Amino acid sequence: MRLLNASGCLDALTALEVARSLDVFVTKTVTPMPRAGNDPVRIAEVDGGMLNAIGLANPGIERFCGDTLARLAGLEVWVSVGGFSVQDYADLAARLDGEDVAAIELNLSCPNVDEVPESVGEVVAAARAVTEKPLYAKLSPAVPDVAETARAAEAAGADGLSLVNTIRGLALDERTLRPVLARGPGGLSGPALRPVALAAVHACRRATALPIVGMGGVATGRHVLELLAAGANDVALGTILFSDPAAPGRIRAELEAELAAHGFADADNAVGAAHEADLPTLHQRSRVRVEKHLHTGLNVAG
Amino acid sequence: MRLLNASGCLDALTALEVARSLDVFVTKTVTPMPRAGNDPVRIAEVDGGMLNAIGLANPGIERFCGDTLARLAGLEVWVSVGGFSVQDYADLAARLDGEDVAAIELNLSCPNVDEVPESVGEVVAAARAVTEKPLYAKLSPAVPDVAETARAAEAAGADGLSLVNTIRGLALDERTLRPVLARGPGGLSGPALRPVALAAVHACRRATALPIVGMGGVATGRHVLELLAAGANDVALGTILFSDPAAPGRIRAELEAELAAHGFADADNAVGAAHEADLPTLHQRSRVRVEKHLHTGLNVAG
Amino acid sequence: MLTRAAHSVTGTEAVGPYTLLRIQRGDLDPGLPGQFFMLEAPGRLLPRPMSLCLATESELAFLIDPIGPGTRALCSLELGDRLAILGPLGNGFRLDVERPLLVGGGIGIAPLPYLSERLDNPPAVLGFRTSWHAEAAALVPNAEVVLEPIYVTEVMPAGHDVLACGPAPMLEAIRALTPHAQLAWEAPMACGYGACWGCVVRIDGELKRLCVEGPVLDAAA
Amino acid sequence: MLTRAAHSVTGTEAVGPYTLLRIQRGDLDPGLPGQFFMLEAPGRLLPRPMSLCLATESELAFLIDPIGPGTRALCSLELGDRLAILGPLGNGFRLDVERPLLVGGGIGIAPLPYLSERLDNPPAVLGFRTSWHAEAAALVPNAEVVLEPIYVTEVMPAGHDVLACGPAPMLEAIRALTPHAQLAWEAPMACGYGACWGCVVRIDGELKRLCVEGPVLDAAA
Ligand SMILES: Cc1cc2nc3c(=O)[nH]c(=O)nc-3n(C[C@H](O)[C@H](O)[C@H](O)COP(=O)(O)OP(=O)(O)OC[C@H]3O[C@@H](n4cnc5c(N)ncnc54)[C@H](O)[C@@H]3O)c2cc1C
Ligand SMILES: Cc1cc2nc3c(=O)[nH]c(=O)nc-3n(C[C@H](O)[C@H](O)[C@H](O)COP(=O)(O)OP(=O)(O)OC[C@H]3O[C@@H](n4cnc5c(N)ncnc54)[C@H](O)[C@@H]3O)c2cc1C
Ligand SMILES: Cc1cc2nc3c(=O)[nH]c(=O)nc-3n(C[C@H](O)[C@H](O)[C@H](O)COP(=O)(O)O)c2cc1C
Ligand SMILES: Cc1cc2nc3c(=O)[nH]c(=O)nc-3n(C[C@H](O)[C@H](O)[C@H](O)COP(=O)(O)O)c2cc1C
Ligand code: FES
Ligand code: FES
Repeated sequence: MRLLNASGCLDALTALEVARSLDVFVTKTVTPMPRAGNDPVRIAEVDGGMLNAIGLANPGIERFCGDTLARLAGLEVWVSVGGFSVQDYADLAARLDGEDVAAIELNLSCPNVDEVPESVGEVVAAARAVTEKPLYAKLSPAVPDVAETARAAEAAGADGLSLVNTIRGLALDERTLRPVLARGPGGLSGPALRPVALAAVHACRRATALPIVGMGGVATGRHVLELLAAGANDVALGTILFSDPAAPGRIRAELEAELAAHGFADADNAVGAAHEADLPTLHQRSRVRVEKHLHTGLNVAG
Repeated sequence: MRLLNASGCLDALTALEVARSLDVFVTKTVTPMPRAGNDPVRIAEVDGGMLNAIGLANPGIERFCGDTLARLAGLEVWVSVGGFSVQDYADLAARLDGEDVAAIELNLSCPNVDEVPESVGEVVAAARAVTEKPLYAKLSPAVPDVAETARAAEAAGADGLSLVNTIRGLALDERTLRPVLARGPGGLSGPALRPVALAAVHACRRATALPIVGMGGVATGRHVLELLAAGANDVALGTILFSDPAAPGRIRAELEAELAAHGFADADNAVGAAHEADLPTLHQRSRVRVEKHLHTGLNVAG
Repeated sequence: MLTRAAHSVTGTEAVGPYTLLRIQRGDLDPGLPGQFFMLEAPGRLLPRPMSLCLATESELAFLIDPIGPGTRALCSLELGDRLAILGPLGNGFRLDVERPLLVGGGIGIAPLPYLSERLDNPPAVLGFRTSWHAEAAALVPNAEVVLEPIYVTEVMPAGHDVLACGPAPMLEAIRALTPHAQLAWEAPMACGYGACWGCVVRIDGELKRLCVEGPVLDAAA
Repeated sequence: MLTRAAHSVTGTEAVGPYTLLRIQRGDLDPGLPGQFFMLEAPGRLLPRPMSLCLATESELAFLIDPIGPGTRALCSLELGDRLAILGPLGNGFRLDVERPLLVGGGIGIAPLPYLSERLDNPPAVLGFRTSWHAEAAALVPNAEVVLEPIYVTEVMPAGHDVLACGPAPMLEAIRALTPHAQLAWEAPMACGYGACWGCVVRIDGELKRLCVEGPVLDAAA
């Protein structure tokens, strides 16, 4: 079990110590061209969570590779990439293939990319064709059947799943009743997303043999344990990092206590515990998974 | 503006006084055949909401029409119907066409009915062909683009939209880490759903001219006002009825105070307030809408 | 009538591992023994069903086992706190019985003090896990107490009209022994008045709402 | 270093419509005037950015305007309550100025008491909406106070190094007058340390993170 940050929820360049307290640093989504992102206001707190409409602000792949990446030396880096066409993703994956990055996360929940399984499969296949790097498909839970999307990603050659991205929400200003965010709606993250994330991880664990990075509303060690039990192999922290940059250490300690209380020798032993008995093939699948990935150099035994 | 209950959140036969405190009573979804529903446990509280997996328990359309409907005399009744094929919906709509019901709500978020716009359009068109009753299409927000689904429903002849149904969530038992609900995942309702409902109503108001029944996490008059501002014409109460059967009266009083504080003459004046200025055609659309529906006998001026 | 109103806490006291929560009675109707109330649990979305344990002129009291977030919140209430209460709800025990015997297990004894009072203190048999839990037996007059590994079904005298409340395995065992018993069951409830269809249990082979048909059911059903 | 730790409230007092929240200093570094801290707001998901208002050996104090749920929660804290605090964060005022003039508007005076102390009580011009709001001027020595409809820009003496904090229109007006001013801006912030990209403002024509580049910026930028 590795602890990651969720893409867009940490900048290692302004908070190196936080990045170092994680096993993997995931970048904010990088697009082919630089993007300034949306106008402010970009964030709002709502009951049970927060909304964001950052708009994929990033320096673009060239400046990212030429400048940012060098400054991340010493960290295990996953690069999140996003585009507006299948070709965009292929270009981004090809560009990163020769760089010193541990994995590529395909952000398949961009506002302008349809989340239907067909296009997820196409995007993954196009990236798969041009890189040896482990490919994680990051999926939206806002689909009729996320397991179907996961199967499409697996069939197209994804090495793992990142579950889940935000779902669309809206907040209105207390006084004016107009949308708080300049863009109108935004992505809902935090506590309200947690049951949704658990359901998505649970469904995808039953549908595929891919390793899963679970995320969505994680704020405590107990929450990590539940994602593991639902079927996640690794867990990412998002919104919690905003209020508590020391969360990784605290959560690891809480997780240890939870694991001990539930009689698990370690975190990896808890993976899939919510399925035990009615998902007998899980362990067999895990073994297959481990072997499949050994040659990629990526430790997915978790 | 009318206040309704959300389908599946009130039984007028066990709580007539609550049904009477609403403008419209919406039935639990009725299917072609009787259904016992899922095994218990069927409900669980989660942070920010609750999960349910009732499984559309209902007496089936024949016993509903022959028995239940007569006992609802005196109430304005909307019948929610659900099926597992396009033909099911057509049969249900045809069966209800001659009955004393004010509208039919097509529950298009059944677990076994794909929520893709094509099939929503097909279902609505099939029902439209066999009934004169006003048809409300109840949509799931767990789709990549709910506005597209709404447009499909409008094109196929829907008279209104009911937004939103629950989204999939999972809860694990504190001790065993197994799913609390016998079925595994369930539908998430309550506070966590409110920003999602607001976003869906907001998006559909921009995409179609159909009247909208807004719902999702409403617990106060302020929440009603926000749904109206986002574009709902009517509002339904779901989960809040479980903790507070007197909610309709309380919420109406709170809404009056909110409307006064914001300078609205009445609730209908607040409809679309979140869009004002950037949605100039809204009022024109409302007028069209009113005329279109006058002949159906359904008051949709709200 | 579904009446729901805020009431003040007049006191709480520990009874073994349980908490006895006393509420100002006001114009609350105590209903029949075995009926229940939905109690607002501070900080939680849904109310929690609780059987009435004791009724005096000025107070109603509930005996609560803190097993989860809702019951823990209820047990943490303090003098003067207010909580919304809905009830009485459901069907209680029929009191027209000739030779009543009260049988309770664990927190299942909650409705028995009020039931005992209404039946003029008939004999009772109560089972508990430990002597700490058995402290609650003091609330029920004329009670014989057994501790695990002895079960109430081993010491229940024959020839009585049994009125029982306790964990499902206990009720199943009683049902097997005495087909005429009245049994008070539990199920997770969101609403308590028939609105959510969450509380179903199998009755006569069908899934029926416990809050509407029960919580007290005839053993034969 | 991003240090976050829980600190105790040592007192609160009303200052006009605002609340001065005093916190046990412990080993908190007060940082430079104009830097800010992220304060845990009870019951809210995200912390709220607050400028340091006063620093003594034993206490740090924040002046808070209760304008929404987070600030209302902070103003309701009581003696002995604990809250997590992260900071100091961002870039404060440069103190190497020759003829400092402090300019503040409304709650924007929050960082000025500490700034005044560090600059040996230079002259200050403060603007407020009402005389009730102007009660907060007592926290800033050597201050001239104006009330609407008079604006600070009408009474600002020329030839000074302006250090200002206040509502955006006030800062814009000052920027137009004095290109060398140092201005402390505000933006909604989720994290305060560069992680969320929520706090962007237009700087040199580009959208930049205010928590990283500011909150104090040169007027020319
Ligand atoms: C009619 C009725 C009367 C009741 N009277 C009393 C009473 O007088 N005193 C008392 O302490 N309790 C009583 N209960 C049980 C009580 O309502 C539950 O313990 C409570 O709702 C649990 O809430 P929680 O948030 O504390 O725990 P949760 O987190 O909801 O539950 C903790 C654990 O208990 C299980 N559980 C929850 N509710 C029930 C239930 N109703 N039946 C079986 N298992 C359940 C859950 O699955 C979980 O494993 C009664 C229940 C009913 C239906
Ligand atoms: C660096 C910095 C230092 C600050 N120092 C202080 C201080 O010392 N004392 C003080 O009282 N306040 C200060 N603020 C402002 C304070 O952080 C906000 O008022 C607070 O976050 C609002 O939270 P809320 O939940 O009360 O209201 P919200 O519901 O979040 O906001 C209420 C209204 O204010 C608007 N708003 C919220 N945050 C901001 C913001 N940062 N800038 C502009 N508009 C906003 C919202 O859009 C909304 O209309 C500072 C802000 C920053 C960025
Ligand atoms: C401010 C913010 C920015 C985000 N930016 C990105 C992004 O650039 N790419 C991406 O794939 N996900 C992005 N996300 C989604 C997160 O990676 C994560 O999937 C989501 O927030 C759920 O986790 P949480 O509830 O723990 O925050 C962002 C989330 C937030 C709150
Ligand atoms: C217990 C329960 C049962 C429900 N049953 C149905 C149903 O039969 N048909 C339907 O269309 N929606 C059903 N719903 C969804 C509600 O009608 C509503 O869309 C949803 O709960 C959101 O509103 P809320 O957050 O106010 O509860 C049900 C919801 C709950 C909580
Ligand atoms: S508890 Fe809701 S129907 Fe019984
Ligand atoms: S507040 Fe998060 S980046 Fe500035």
